[in-house]
Amino acid sequence: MKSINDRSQDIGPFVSQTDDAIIICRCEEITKGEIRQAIHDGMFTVNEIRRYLRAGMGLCQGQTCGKLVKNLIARELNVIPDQLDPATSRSPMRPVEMKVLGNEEVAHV
Amino acid sequence: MSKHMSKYNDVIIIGGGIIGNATAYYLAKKGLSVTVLEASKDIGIGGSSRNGGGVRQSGRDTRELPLAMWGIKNLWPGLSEELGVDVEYTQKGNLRLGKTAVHQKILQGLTDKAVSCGLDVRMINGDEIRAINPYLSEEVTCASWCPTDGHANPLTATLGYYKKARELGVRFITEAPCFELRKIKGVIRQVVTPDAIYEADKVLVAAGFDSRKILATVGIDVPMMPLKMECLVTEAEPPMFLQMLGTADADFYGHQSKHGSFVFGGSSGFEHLNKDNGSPISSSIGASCTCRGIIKYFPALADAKIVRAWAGWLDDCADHVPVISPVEEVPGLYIACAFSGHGFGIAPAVGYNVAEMIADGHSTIDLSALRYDRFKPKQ
Amino acid sequence: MKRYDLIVVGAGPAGLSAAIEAARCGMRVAVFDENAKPGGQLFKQIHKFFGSKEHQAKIRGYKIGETLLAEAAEAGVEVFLNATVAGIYLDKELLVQRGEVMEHFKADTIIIATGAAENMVTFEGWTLPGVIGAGAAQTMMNLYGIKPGQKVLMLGSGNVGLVVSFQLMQAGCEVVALVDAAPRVGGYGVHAAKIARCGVPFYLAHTITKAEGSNCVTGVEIAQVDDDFAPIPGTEKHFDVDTICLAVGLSPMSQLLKMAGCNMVDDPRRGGQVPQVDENGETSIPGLFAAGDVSGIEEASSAMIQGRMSGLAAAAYLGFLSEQDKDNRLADLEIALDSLHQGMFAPGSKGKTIAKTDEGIAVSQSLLKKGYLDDADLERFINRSDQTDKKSGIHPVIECTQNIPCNPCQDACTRGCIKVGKTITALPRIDAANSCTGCGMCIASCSGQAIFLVDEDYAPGYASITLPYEFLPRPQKGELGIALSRSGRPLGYAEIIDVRSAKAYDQTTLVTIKVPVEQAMTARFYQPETNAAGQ
Amino acid sequence: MTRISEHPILGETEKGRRVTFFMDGKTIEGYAGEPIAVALKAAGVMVHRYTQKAHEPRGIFCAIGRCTDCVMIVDGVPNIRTCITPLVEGMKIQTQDGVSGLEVSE
Repeated sequence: MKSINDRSQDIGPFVSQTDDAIIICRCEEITKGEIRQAIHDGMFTVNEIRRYLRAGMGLCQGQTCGKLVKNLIARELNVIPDQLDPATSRSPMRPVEMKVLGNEEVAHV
Repeated sequence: MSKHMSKYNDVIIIGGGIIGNATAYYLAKKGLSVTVLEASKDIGIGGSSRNGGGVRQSGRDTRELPLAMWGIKNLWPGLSEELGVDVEYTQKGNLRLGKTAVHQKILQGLTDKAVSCGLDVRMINGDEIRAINPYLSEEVTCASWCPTDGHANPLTATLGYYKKARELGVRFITEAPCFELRKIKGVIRQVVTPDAIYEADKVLVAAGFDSRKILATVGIDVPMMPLKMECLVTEAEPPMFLQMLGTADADFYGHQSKHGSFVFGGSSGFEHLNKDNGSPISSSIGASCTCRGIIKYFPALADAKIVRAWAGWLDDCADHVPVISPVEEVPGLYIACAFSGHGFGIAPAVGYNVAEMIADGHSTIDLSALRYDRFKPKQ
Repeated sequence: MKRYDLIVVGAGPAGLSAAIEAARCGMRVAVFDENAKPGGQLFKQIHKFFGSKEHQAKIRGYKIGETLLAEAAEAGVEVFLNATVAGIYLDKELLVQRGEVMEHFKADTIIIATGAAENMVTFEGWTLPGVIGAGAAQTMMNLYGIKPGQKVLMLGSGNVGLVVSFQLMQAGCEVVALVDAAPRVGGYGVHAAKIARCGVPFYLAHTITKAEGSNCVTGVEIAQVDDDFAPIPGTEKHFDVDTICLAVGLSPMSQLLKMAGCNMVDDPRRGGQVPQVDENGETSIPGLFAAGDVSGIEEASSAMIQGRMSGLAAAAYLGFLSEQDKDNRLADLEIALDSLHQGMFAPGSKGKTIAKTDEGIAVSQSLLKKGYLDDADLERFINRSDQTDKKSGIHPVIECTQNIPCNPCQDACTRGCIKVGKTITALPRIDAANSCTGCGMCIASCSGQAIFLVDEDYAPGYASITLPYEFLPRPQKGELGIALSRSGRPLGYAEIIDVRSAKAYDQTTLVTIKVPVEQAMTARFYQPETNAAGQ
Repeated sequence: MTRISEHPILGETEKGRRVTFFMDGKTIEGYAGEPIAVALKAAGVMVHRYTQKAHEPRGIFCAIGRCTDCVMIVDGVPNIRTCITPLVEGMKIQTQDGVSGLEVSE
C-alpha cells in the first residue's frame, strides 16, 4: 500500500508558516495556508483539495495553479509530486456561453 | 504476495462516498471502531460529488420520503456546525416546473402522494411561480412548490463527513477495492483487497453500483445498473435565486450555489444507451442539450459561461428506490446502495439510521420498505 | 458528421508540420487553433534559431512560421483560427467552438499539438497587475507592438528568460536584473552573454521575496537563497520596476489527451503530465497522436520534426503512405531529431552538472554564474590547441563555449575559416590557414551572436571590432559612443567606423567600432552615448 | 510611450483603424481588432478587476486567454477575457468588481 492511501497516517501537526497568506489559486483566492490546513484535514489528493476548497475550480479551471497545488500536497505529505494525479480534464476546455454551447451544428457530408 | 491480516474492526464500510462517510461518522460517534475502504484514489469521487446538490422531499417515492423528511428536520440544519465544514445548506424551497398539461398531471400525482405523507407541498400557477422566481420564462405554467426543500454542496458535505469521521479515529484506506467478502463459520468476517484482508464483525456495502459485484461474492444480488448522467457548472454570477429547481420532464435540475455558480444536471434522452471507456466521461451532446433546456426556462442565463461539465454513474435500481437493509442470511452484512440518483439529500439520514441499525439493531426511521429482498417478478 | 482524414489541434510548429506532411501524402487535413493568429509561439520568436540547415537554423522564428503557413496552404491544409476545441470524445469526435456555434467533427486520425503552458512561482504580491508571464511579455511586444513595461525584472535564466530579456530590450524596455534561484544559468551561455554585455546584472541563487505596490507593481525585492532555496535574511535588494516577468519553465498542455483517455505518465524530464507515446508520437489510443511540447517540453526545432513524424505516421496508419516509404522517411527525421538531442543541453543531460566540453575544456563558471566569460575562461577557448589562429589582420573571434547543436557559422564562411565538423554540437574551430575577408556572414549567421571580427592592426594603437547589433536607433558611421565589456562595463569611447546592413544579414546590423588596441579582446558591445544601457 | 513605434526586427506593427471606446465612462482610443487588453495597456490601465473575496487588483497575467485574470465587463457581459477579445469601436468596458461592475464615481 502506498503511504498516501492510508489517510490516518501521522503527517505531524499543522504548523503555520510565514507565507501562508500567499494566494495559490488566483481565481478562487485560495491561500497556501488554507491548502496546507486542508491537507491536515485529510485532503490528500488534488481532486479532494479542489472539491474541499474550490482551489482550481474557478474560471481558468486550475490551469494556473494545478502544479502549485500538487507540489504543496507533495511537500506536506513528504512524497514526490509524480505520485499525485492531476485533476480530471473536463470539457469545455475554455469557458463558453450557454447560448453558444447549446447552439450545435452538425455538418453532414 | 502474501496478504497481511489487518487489525480487527467493529465495522468495515466498503465505499468512501457520502453514504459510507456519514455512516462511519455516526458509528464512530457511538464509539465503534471503523475502517472505510475506498476503491479509487479519491474520497467521494463517485456520485457523491457529481450530483446536483438537491436536498428535497418533494418528488420522492413514498418509501423513502420519511427518511428525507426526518433528515431535513433533524440533521441538515445543524450539519455545517456539526462537521466544522460549510456544507452550504440552503432551505429556500423546491420548484418542480412544468409547461404542459402532461407535466401538470405528473406534478399533481407526485404532489398528492407527498401530501398524503404529511409533506407541505402544493401546486402553483405561472404567476405564483414568477413571484417566487422572477427569472423563469413565460413558458412555465405550473409547478409543485415545497417550501421546506433546499440544496447543499455535495463536495463539502461528502468531504466534511470524511474529515469529521477521520478526526474521530475512523481509518480510511484509498485504492483498496474489495475483491471478495468472506464468511467465517457462518457469519461475515473478512473483506479481501489486493493488499490486505480486513476483518470485522460487521460489513456495510455502500459502493454504488460496484456493490452489485461485491455482494455477488456472498451470493446476494441487488437489481441495479449503472446509468450515466451529466452535469455542468457556470462561472460565478451575481445572486439571482435560492430555490432548488427541477422539471416534470427531467430535462434539467439544479440551483445557484453560495459561490455564485449555477450547478445544473440534465438529460439528453440517451442516458440508458450512453457508452464510456471505463470511466464516466462526458458525451459530445450532453452539455449542449442541457444548455438548450435551461435557456428555455431561464432566458437570462443565456450569456452565463459554462466552465466545466462532467458525468457520473447512477446506481439505478429496478424500482428506482434505494436498498438500505440488513442481510439476515449473511449475518453481519448490511447494504446501502442503489440510490438511483437521489441519494445525496437523504445521505445524512441514511448514515444516521444505518449506524443505528448496525450498532443497535434497530433504526429511528422504519426502513423495512427498502429491504434488499423486496424485488418480485411480475405476477 | 463532417469528417477529415486528420484533424490537428494546434497550429504551432508541431501541428502545422504534421498537417503539411499528412496533406502532402494526400490526406484531407483540418487544423484547429483557438488563437486569432496561427503559428503558436513561432510568431513571438524573433531570434534566429539554432541547429543545422535541416532544422532551419539561423532563420528567425516568425519567418519559419510564415514558411510553414505558406506550405500548409499549398498542401491544401484547412487551417481554422479562433476555433477552440471544447472537448474530445469517444469515436475521435471533437466539439469545436467557432464564433457563436459549436460544431461537431470526426476524424480518422487526430494529432494533438496544443503546446505548453507556463509554470508559476509564488511570492508576496505575485497577483499584482504588473507581474506577468514571459509568454505574456512576448505576446504583447512581438505580436501586438506594445511594451509590457518600462523597467522589468526577469525571473528565470532558462532560454525563455534569457531570450525574452533580450527581446524586452529590443522592444525598448529596460531590464534591471535577471534573477534565478538556481546557482547557475539554465539556458544557453550565448543567450546569457547577449544580455550581460548590455549591462544586465545576473542574480543567480536569488529569488523574489516580494512584489511591491498597492494597485500595481512599483518595485520588487529579491534575496539570496540558501541550498534549500530559502531566502537568507539580510541579503535583500530592492529594485524600482513596473513589471516582473516570470520565466520559470513550461508544462505540457495535455488536458485534451487526458480527456481522450490516453495513458498518461508524470515525467519530470518531459515537463509534467504527458501521454505515453511511441517514437512517432502515437498514444495508447490507436490513431491518436501527440506532437511537440504537449508530449514533452523541447524547442520549436524539435517540435517541427516531431510534428512531421506524427504526420507521416498518421498517413501510414490510414494507408496514404506505404510502410516502406514511412520507414525511409522517418529514419531521416529520426537522425535530424537525434542531432538536436545531443550536447550539454540534451534532454538526457537535464539536471546534470557538466564540468568539461566534449573537447575536454573546462566549462566557463563565470558564464554560468555571471552570464559572461571572464578573461581567464575566455583564454581557454580562444587559444585552443586544435585550431590555428593568427593575430594579424582581420579574423573571427568565436565566443561559443558550450556544446549546443548549431553549425550555421561553418556554412556561412565561404573561405572555410570556420570548422564545426560532422558533429553539430562540436565547438567551432578557426582555421587560419584560410584567410578571412571580413565579409561578416559568420556574425550574422550566429544565432547566439557570439562571433566577432577583430582586427588588431586596424590603425596604429587601434583595433577594429565588428559586432552584431539588433537595437534601435541603428548607430551611424562617425558616431562616438561607449565601448562595453562582456559584462556591460564601460571601457571608454569608441568610434563607429562602419555600419553594414544586408538582406543576407536578416535584420542584424554589423557595427564596426574603433577602440584602443588593448581593448581588442575586451570590448564586445557598443552603447550610443545618449542612451543608458538597454534603453 | 508604451506602444512600440518601430522595432529593430519586426519594423512597424500592423494595426487596424484608430477607434474610440469607453472604459468606466472615460473615452479611450485604440486600434480596431487588437485585444482590448492591449488598447487598455496603451492607455495606461493596469487594473482590470478587483477580486471577489479580498478585493485585490488584477490585470494582465498570461495574455493568451488561459489564466482569466484579465477579465472585465464588456458591453454588459462579465468575465470577458480582454487579452483575447478584439476591440470594437464604441465598446463599453467596465472594471469588474467580483462578478459585478465597479461603482465609478464620475
